Amino acid sequence: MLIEKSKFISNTSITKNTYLIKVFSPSIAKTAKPGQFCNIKVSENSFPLLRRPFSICDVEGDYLYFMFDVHGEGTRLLRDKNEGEELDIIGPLGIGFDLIGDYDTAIFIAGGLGSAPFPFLSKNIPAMIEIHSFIGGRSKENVIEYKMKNVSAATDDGSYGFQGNVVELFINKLTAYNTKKIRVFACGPNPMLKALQNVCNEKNINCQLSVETVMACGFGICQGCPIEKYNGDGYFLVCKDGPVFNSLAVKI
Amino acid sequence: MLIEKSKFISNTSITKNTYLIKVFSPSIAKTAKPGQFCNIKVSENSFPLLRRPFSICDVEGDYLYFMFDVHGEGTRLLRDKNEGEELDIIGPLGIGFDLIGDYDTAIFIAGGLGSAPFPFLSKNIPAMIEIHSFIGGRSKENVIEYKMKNVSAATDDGSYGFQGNVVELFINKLTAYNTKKIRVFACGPNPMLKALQNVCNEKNINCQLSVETVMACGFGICQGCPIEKYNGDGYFLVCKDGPVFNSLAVKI
Amino acid sequence: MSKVDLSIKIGPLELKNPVLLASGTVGYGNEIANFTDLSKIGGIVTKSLSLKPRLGNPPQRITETPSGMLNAIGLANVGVEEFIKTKIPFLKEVNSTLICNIAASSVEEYVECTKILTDEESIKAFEINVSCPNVKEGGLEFGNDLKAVGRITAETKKVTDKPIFIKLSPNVARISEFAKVVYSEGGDAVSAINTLVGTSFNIWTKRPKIKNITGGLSGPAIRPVALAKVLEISRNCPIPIIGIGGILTWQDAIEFMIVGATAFQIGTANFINPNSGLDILKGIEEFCIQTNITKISDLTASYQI
Amino acid sequence: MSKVDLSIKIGPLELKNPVLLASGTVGYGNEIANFTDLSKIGGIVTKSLSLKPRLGNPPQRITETPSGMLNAIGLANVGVEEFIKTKIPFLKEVNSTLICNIAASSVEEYVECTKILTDEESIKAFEINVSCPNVKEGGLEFGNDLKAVGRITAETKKVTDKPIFIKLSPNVARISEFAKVVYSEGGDAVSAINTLVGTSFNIWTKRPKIKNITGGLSGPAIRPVALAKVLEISRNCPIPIIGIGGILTWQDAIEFMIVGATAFQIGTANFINPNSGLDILKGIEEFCIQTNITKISDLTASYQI
Ligand SMILES: Cc1cc2nc3c(=O)[nH]c(=O)nc-3n(C[C@H](O)[C@H](O)[C@H](O)COP(=O)(O)OP(=O)(O)OC[C@H]3O[C@@H](n4cnc5c(N)ncnc54)[C@H](O)[C@@H]3O)c2cc1C
Ligand SMILES: Cc1cc2nc3c(=O)[nH]c(=O)nc-3n(C[C@H](O)[C@H](O)[C@H](O)COP(=O)(O)OP(=O)(O)OC[C@H]3O[C@@H](n4cnc5c(N)ncnc54)[C@H](O)[C@@H]3O)c2cc1C
Ligand SMILES: Cc1cc2nc3c(=O)[nH]c(=O)nc-3n(C[C@H](O)[C@H](O)[C@H](O)COP(=O)(O)O)c2cc1C
Ligand SMILES: Cc1cc2nc3c(=O)[nH]c(=O)nc-3n(C[C@H](O)[C@H](O)[C@H](O)COP(=O)(O)O)c2cc1C
Ligand code: FES
Ligand code: FES
Repeated sequence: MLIEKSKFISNTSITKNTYLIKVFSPSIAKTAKPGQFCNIKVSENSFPLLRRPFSICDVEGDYLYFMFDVHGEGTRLLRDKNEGEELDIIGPLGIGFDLIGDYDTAIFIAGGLGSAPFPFLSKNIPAMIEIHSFIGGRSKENVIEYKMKNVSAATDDGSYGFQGNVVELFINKLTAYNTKKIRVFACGPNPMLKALQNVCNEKNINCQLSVETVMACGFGICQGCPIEKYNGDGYFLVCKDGPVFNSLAVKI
Repeated sequence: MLIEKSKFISNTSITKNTYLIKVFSPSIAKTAKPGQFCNIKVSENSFPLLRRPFSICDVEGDYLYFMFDVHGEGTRLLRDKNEGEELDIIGPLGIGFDLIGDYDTAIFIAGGLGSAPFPFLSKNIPAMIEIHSFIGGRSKENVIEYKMKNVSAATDDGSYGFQGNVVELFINKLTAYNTKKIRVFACGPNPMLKALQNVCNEKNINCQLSVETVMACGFGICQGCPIEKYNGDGYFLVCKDGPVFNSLAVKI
Repeated sequence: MSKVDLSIKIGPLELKNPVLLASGTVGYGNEIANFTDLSKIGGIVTKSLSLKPRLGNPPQRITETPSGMLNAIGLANVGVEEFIKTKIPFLKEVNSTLICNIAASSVEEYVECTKILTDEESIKAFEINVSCPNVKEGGLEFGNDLKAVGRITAETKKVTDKPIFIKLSPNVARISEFAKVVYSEGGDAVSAINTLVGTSFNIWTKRPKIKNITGGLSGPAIRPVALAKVLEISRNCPIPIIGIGGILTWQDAIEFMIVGATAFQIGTANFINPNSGLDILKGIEEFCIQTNITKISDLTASYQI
Repeated sequence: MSKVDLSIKIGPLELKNPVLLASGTVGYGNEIANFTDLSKIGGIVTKSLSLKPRLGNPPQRITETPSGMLNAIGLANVGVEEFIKTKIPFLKEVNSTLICNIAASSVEEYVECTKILTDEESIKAFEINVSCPNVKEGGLEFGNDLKAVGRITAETKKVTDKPIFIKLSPNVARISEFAKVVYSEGGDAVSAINTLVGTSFNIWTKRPKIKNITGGLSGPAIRPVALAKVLEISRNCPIPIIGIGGILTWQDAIEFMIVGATAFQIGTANFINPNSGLDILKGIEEFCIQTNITKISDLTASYQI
């Protein structure tokens, strides 16, 4: 967890509105774990005021990758960075995916930009474990398959893969995993995570959910990012106790 | 006086910290007069909030030029514009230099960035009138001679031309103009303009001063840019009644 | 014609749309008319007028702050007489709906100004700026004094048939108390808010950047505060509210209507985009179409709490 | 050693420099210690503590605004007991100067908290947050009630020998009246300001962005207001002032000292640059050297008006 002035290396667009940026950030890269995130200062002046949180999409040696779409002013500024500019990044932050345990198949479930943390996660899943990816999006162009393995896709409009949402698709395929020990890793919009949580908790499937909330600091000092504990007894902080939670731990 | 979305064409640095930008702004270019200024939106978002006023440095066909140095955030953003970007400009604003009258020699007196309006003014001085330029700066690199004719320079540190300020230099040379009908056109920091005003008013020299104040609107609706009338009876608005005033009209 | 009914009513005053240009940010309309069609704007509120002309404060009068600006113009204005002679004719000519803002240093002066101006047919309503020092009572602001605000409302109402809007100061603990007084004294609406008191100093000279020492803070920086004040009034008093403070975009304007404003005023934004009134109007209209709102007035106080 | 004497005194409390980290923006120091050396900071003010732990408000608790942010954390805190058990040891270990901020819902609770905590040697002073609802008196804020602020000052002073700072609410008409009460009841300093009440709504859902409906506005947006409040206190009351509100840079901090602050607190800036306290300290020191100031305390109230 440190502040690193990182050199902006490149920006590639991977779908119409989705960008992948690469930055030189050796110190953060060294300790980053899958599912952690960074809090990025997107402008050189005080507008916008707050940093913007992004999942660590991938790590290659001294380089970090982030994947995002242009949403508001902050992501617009990030898109418009030029090669060689300095980016002020705090990271790695939070607690990532729990990879340890007894499973032979890792199920990735991603909705929209929820694909962001999976490239890095893929690399860190032990080699003997099989990875199956379920990816959802509104339409074909929102299905982000970047560096994902064994993909099954779902689109709301049916323009690509299964017509319907990605959790439905997963449920349809569940019987195929009857003989497997699976663990689910998921990232995406809250309604998707909630639906998935219901299935997994009911069926006793170990499920790791990466959630999003608004954040100010990103490392536990503002208390701005609470998520209710599953038992209703107070809150976790998404930035510090998450962003990845076991599906038995939180109320979405 | 209109709002024109103008294409940013180029940026050249003319001294270490001084930039000359060229924009495509045909409607403003058509009606601009020397000594007028434009109020430029330097960012695409609301930071900084207010526009920034700049003298019209030159006009070439459909193109406007502005000259500036990097002072704060606004001018930094202006420097960093890229070719093809759109710049939102209001102009031409204010009342420029009064060129009409009986004189055979135009004396330009500029201090630092005060050189900005003179390239355009030069072009508009009738051909039979001689132009003599007195240009001051702290040091050699602050003397901006861009497109100025018959230059005599003054520097505070004596690194170039006369050692001392530009008004002293002008006073020293005054006797040379005994047989001429001169009119003075000046732009620069307030202390310089004040010293010049004293000389010219005393010696009955017609003197046109381009002054600077903080501005919000630039066209007369905020009343944020007053300058005291010479007779003490209230205020002129620099943006609307100026920025150029006869040295007999205002208290500096 | 638009599919959306953009007209609104502030008490008895009907306006073609809820967009007003705020006092002190459009002068008397002359200059801004170069950039925008004043006949299409709901109305224009004049720079605060006093009985006699005022020169205003010496410079420096303004300074920029983060997402805002400070001003201490000092109520520079041409005075009631000159206003009638030279400014009203122009505003008539451009077919602008005119709301006249009045500033004064005694209750009597408020009444006197209103009395003189009420005969001017083109004036549709008065907005009373109570953020002025009460010269008779030691210079404290009328706007901080519940009784004074009540008296000003009651006394000005007596001398005119036209609607009276009281423009409230935000520099008070509970603005809704002031709205209640205005309401109970027969005021037709409150305008909220005027600027927040602020200052800024030059660290090298140690002098205030603004000659007057303090100034009024306006612009997007104050928008959350203004929204909270409008909401507070809306939840505590049935008087119509004209929302003001930091509106730059149509989204901002809608936010004000949602928290309780019947109409809204655009101030500082005019300096940045002198056509923002009409740009905002267009944005709102499109929003209404998109969200199936047929009467813009349905937005007022539509908050879901 | 530095050529500039950076130490300051707030009443009886001597600090190595005027940089404090503001309540609610550094938790209890643990997390920010990863980014900054707390032993070098003048002091750290804890998140507001109450007698019993509080869970805080349900989400959403924060939202960004132009040059600012709104928060309604709801005074989430571990309570006095847990604080003593688990938080103080850490703060001792990192050698941080500790000022303990207290929030309560009755005068008795303020007193009780102070009484318990005063035995903790490492606590150097108390900062009393009066921007809390007075549960006994119908939920109106203590901070808006002159008498309540006076009583809290007097009663907490009785149970401790340590300095008492009262953290004032800016949501009042004349903040200097509150400073005067604190002064006359024996308070050692006032901290000014806490956040301004603000709100923001989602225009599509028409719901408040913050679950609590209103929140506290902080950040650069409020700096001009905070500076004006500090100046108002400085010109009307001899009590030491701790300036707070929108400090991002060393220039901002110096501005606060010039208008009257003896020390200052950094709040929202910690979220953006968790080392800003030390960056600001460095900037101030260089400013002093450059302008031949040998004692930083000479800056306090050095305004030229
Ligand atoms: C732990 C975490 C990881 C994330 N990872 C990614 C990622 O890998 N790729 C990606 O595209 N996005 C990611 N997001 C969401 C991303 O932070 C927002 O898209 C971004 O902040 C939008 O900023 P903006 O200025 O463009 O949008 P605006 O809407 O203008 O932002 C306004 C405010 O809302 C906040 N905000 C807006 N949307 C979100 C959101 N979805 N979640 C949290 N705060 C939000 C912003 O931070 C800002 O404070 C992540 C969020 C979190 C909390
Ligand atoms: C009529 C007129 C013509 C001008 N022409 C030129 C020109 O041709 N070239 C040039 O370099 N500069 C010119 N200036 C000054 C120019 O406007 C400022 O340099 C610029 O506003 C600085 O902005 P900033 O954000 O970089 O600086 P900051 O200091 O960050 O600006 C802060 C605020 O102060 C105002 N401000 C700062 N310096 C000045 C100044 N000298 N005059 C007025 N306002 C100021 C800014 O507009 C802004 O509101 C002119 C000013 C006026 C009034
Ligand atoms: C330069 C300036 C001058 C102003 N003059 C007046 C005035 O004369 N009378 C008045 O009632 N309000 C005046 N105001 C306040 C505005 O009408 C408005 O209430 C305030 O600026 C908040 O709105 P905004 O944030 O949209 O600017 C002035 C504001 C500015 C910025
Ligand atoms: C997220 C957040 C939580 C806060 N919590 C507290 C608190 O518990 N007690 C308190 O006295 N002030 C609290 N404050 C107010 C700050 O201490 C400070 O007074 C205010 O934010 C203004 O300073 P700033 O603009 O530098 O942030 C909080 C502020 C923020 C932003
Ligand atoms: S974002 Fe600040 S505590 Fe989580
Ligand atoms: S800058 Fe607004 S009136 Fe001159």
